Amino acid sequence: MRASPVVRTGRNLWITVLGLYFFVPLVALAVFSLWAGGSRYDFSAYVQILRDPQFHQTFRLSLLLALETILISLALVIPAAFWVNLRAPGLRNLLGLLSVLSFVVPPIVLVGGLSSLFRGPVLGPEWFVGTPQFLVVGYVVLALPYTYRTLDTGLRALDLQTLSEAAQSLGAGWGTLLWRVILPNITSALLGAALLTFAIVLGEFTFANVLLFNTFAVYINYIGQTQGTPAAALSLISLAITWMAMLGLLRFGKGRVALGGAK
Amino acid sequence: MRASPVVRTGRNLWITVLGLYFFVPLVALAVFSLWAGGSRYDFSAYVQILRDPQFHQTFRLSLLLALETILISLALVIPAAFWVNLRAPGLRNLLGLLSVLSFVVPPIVLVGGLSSLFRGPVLGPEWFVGTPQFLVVGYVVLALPYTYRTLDTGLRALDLQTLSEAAQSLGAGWGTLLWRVILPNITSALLGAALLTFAIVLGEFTFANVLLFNTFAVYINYIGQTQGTPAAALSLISLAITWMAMLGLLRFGKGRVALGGAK
Amino acid sequence: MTDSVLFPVADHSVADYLVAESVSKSYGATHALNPLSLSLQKGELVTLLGPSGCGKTTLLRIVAGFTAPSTGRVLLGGRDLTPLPPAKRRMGMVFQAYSLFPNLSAEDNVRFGLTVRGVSRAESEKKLKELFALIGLEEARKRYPHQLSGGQQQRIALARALAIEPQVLLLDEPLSALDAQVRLNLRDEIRRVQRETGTTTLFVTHDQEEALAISDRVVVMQQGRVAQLGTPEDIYRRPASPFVAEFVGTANGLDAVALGGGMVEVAGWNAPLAVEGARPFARGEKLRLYLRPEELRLSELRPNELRLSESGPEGDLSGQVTDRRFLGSITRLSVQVGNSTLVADLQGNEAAAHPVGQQVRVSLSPLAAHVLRAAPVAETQAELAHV
Amino acid sequence: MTDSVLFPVADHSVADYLVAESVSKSYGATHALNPLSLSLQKGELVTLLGPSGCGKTTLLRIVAGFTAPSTGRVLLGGRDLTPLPPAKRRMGMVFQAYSLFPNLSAEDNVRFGLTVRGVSRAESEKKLKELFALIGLEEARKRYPHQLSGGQQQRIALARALAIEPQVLLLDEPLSALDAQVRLNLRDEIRRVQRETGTTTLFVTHDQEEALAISDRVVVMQQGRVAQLGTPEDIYRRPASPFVAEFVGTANGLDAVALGGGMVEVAGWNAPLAVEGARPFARGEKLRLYLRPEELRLSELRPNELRLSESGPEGDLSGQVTDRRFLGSITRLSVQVGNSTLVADLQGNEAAAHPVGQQVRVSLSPLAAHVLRAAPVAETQAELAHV
Repeated sequence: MRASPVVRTGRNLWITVLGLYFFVPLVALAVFSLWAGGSRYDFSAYVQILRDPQFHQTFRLSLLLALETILISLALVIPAAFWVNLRAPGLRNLLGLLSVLSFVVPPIVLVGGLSSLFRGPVLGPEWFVGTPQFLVVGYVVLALPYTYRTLDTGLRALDLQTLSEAAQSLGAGWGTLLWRVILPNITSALLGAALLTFAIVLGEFTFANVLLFNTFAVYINYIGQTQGTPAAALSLISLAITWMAMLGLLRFGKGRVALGGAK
Repeated sequence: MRASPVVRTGRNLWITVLGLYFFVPLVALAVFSLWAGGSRYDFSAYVQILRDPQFHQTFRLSLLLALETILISLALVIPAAFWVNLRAPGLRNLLGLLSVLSFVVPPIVLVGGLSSLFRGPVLGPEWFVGTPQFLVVGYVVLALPYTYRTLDTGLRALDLQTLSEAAQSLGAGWGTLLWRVILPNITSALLGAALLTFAIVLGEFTFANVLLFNTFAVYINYIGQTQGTPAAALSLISLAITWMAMLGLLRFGKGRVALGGAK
Repeated sequence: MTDSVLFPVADHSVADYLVAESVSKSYGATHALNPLSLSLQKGELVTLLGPSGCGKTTLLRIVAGFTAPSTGRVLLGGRDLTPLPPAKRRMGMVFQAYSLFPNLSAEDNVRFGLTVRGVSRAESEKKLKELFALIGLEEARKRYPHQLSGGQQQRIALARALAIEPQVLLLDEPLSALDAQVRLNLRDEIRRVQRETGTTTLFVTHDQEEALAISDRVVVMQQGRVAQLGTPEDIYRRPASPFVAEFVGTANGLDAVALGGGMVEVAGWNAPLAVEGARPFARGEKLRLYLRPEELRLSELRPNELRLSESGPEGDLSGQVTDRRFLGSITRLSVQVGNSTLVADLQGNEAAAHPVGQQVRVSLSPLAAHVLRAAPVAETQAELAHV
Repeated sequence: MTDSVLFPVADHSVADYLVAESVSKSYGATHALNPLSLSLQKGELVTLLGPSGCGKTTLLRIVAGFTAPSTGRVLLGGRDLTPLPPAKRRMGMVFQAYSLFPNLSAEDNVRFGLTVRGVSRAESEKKLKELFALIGLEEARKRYPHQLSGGQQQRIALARALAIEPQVLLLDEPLSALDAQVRLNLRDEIRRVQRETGTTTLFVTHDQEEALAISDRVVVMQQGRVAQLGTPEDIYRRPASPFVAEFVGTANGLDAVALGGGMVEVAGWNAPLAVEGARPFARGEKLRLYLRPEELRLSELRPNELRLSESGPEGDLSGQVTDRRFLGSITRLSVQVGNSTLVADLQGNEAAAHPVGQQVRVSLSPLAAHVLRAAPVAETQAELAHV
């Protein structure tokens, strides 16, 4: 297609903006993380971070919390999204609105409400409020809208009603339908939802900071406040971790699909 | 439709869960916000908050930052989303991936990177780094994926190519196309993007906290850390503000469409 | 309600295999389906034909069990199916939308119903072999739905529905998403497979040609009611209402008045027309006269014949050719008779003899004309006004 | 390239209004369109007909300016349009997808092109009035696209395209999203409007009946090439290749061998057949023989005639009716002749005389048979194999 010069200029402009947006900060950050004062550059900042026991401890805690959050929110959302899409498409708009509404609940408000509730007249059980597991309650609330929207999109792409009716007319019950027909066809949505939840939990600072638990995000903030180049190194390390996780999951997702396609 | 008992039970269960998720916390929070010690309940916490000059000051600042962020991110994203949908649908997956990637950049990493950059070898101009406007840079980065995804969804619903070609065959240039054909048909996506950005900026705590600017979210956190029932009252007030804004915009959006429909 | 499972209903003949007994469906005040009864013989293919919103799909879904009827019940071999969920009815269904499970290969799709029912591996393997031979797609067994064309997908869906040896096969506009050429092929294919397997079949379509071509009997539906039930010939040649006459095939519809004794008069025509079917109508009754375009015969009127009256003694008409459209196997001529324009379809090369402008005599073959009592015009028009 | 605007190209006749001059389109190694030339006379309606992927839409989009040709150029009245963007070409276009601007009412949609071109309010008001009268939708002027049926939307889209008084009207499968009944009505409507306005029109479709019905001339396309260019009658009666013969209309295709002197032999038939069109072929040449189903005439063979050879002296065939399908205006009979099955379409009630099982004599009307040199079978099959 012969593009007009205006269009071509626009295209180049946008590629430039995208580049600036995504890569320049990364490169600058990487350069800074290697800076060892004056004009010396080395990996000392990375070594320092990777040797810090705090790094391992907080990362493990956040990982555990992320897994718990993923399991709980998927268990809550899969049946809800399935039911809404199949039986009550009229409710979809309502749920969509509610999920936007909860985007709109700032985490700081949420945590304020939650903690004042638990410290207030309605006392939560001490054994629960006192452990970091308490954070999972807030994380599930935070992650629900993302999980819901991702699964909803996946289900919507399916023509759920026809597939369900086809399976039912062939004699399948609800369990067979869900396990053999629906879930295998939304693996990428499931992985996407899990991934987003993982990223949200790993990066969530407000809750943990306010409720005084030492998660990975709190550790990042602590390093960021106190040390220069190690903070940049840590930023890059944590970016690398989440992106690796994501790309791994995506590849796994693709693999599943390709496997299915070639079986 | 005659639903089986299992289905009916499932339905009721989910309505219950939804109710618990959305309304119980709100009601409990509301009750707590009215608590004035012992068994007395009154509006004193609300009065205290609404009389606090800090409340007005920080709210005005966040509002201003939100508006700036909305304008900048729309100006960046509208042409990009338009161009990707019309001319380079192949790039759509790439941009979708990039926008997920940036979901995955935890704000705490982002702000760490940003601030170490500005305090590090690449020095930002003092007049800029020293004002709260500096936050807008981070907020735009935070809001871009949401804005992009919302506009992309809106444009995808349009059959952009056919509409564009129809307009062009009738003699319309790119400007006429964008202003008279495309934008009027994605008003609700535009409003949605603006609203999400508004909510994100109003609730964003990490950036402002780390960079030491006194925004609304920081104020909420301060109240939440120091005072009991006023924190609950403030939570409800800020929820009310964002929800009112959203419903107002939604109604305005509907109104525009209805107006268009009846003109 | 479970009683009727134990005590088969006796008031239908043994031959009535599938029976819908005064079923209806209302959504609040909207009647999607008015109470109607329908029965299918074993091995028969019956089509539900009608425009969108006529209730045909609702009726099919009631039979399948996806929609519970507001009143009435569905019987199969005398047994009341109404309380059973779709999974227990053993009815094979093919949908309008492509409905193959995207994560399963063609053969796993066909095997799905067998696995669910616990059929042994060996037996299901044998069944698969038969079915793929039946639909002639052996080479596509290992392919996945996205690797198959629309027509192939619908054939696999047909095999999948037949795999469970369904008591009834339900087809919900299975051809409407396909291209014209494929639609014709698959239509014949479905008919062949249905005959070979002898499966009692209910077929829903909005395409009248499809319905005529494939059915043993056709149920024409209109606004949630049965407008006519009969063989394809009945429906086409002896439509029961103006709606059926205008929905099925092409017809010249004319307002006419009965003159008694089998004669009818059309305003603007100089002479009355003899129509056998008009005998029962009393003089002065308002009628609707339908002339099928393919049953009109044209012959050139030579100048010396022109002085004849506009309608000859044998009930022939005279008129002038005003337009011709070549449609391939037929040529469609417009003939101005009085102040009406008749459409006449001539097969093959017959139209070559009648250029535009020619004066022609129009004769009616014995089956050309059909008369009906005139319905309030608005009713039929509202149904047919799609543009 | 701008030179040609100043110096009109002279090597086309004055009557050639729109000319595509050896245009082609490649995407990398894929040739969507091989170099081809095409010219339209002023006021003519030409259809591009072919299966999906044949390049017809690519050619239309090159004319419209949405796709730049890899080679060649597009001339209008002798002026080279190739460098002009679509907005400068003044060609009205109607799309397959509904393309009305959703935020504008029907009349604002039609007015859009006028406003963009700065036509005065009064003048555009007059134009609107004319156009809505032309398409017969005055009552829908204030309605919004979502309040209009598919057929109405496409009529408004037609009015919108005509509003700018386009030099050429381009229609890209405008009917394919519509229901059968609406499609027929709108097809006639488009033809009428095109004639009344005298707009030179290029019409793209994959529906052969549509192409035959609406066109002055038809371009049949196959794999990016022109397979045949001619009037609807040419295309249907004198197909230039096996592809055209099988894509346009229904045909009995048979492998045959020329015997010389206008006689052909079909394997399994007892006697040769006289086919006028076979005269040019030498003895022994492999042919493809096409018999149009509507040009076969049947007559009952009485028992005492049965001893006649399978092919009578006049080139008639004898066979047995093996199946009948009632399709409304025609009845399709399958007749077994030798080891081939011929399809014969009988109009109206003629088929009543030929029950299944009857021995019949099959006579060919003069236009029934058409012969072509046999193409490699795989080629044609690959094109037509959709199922």
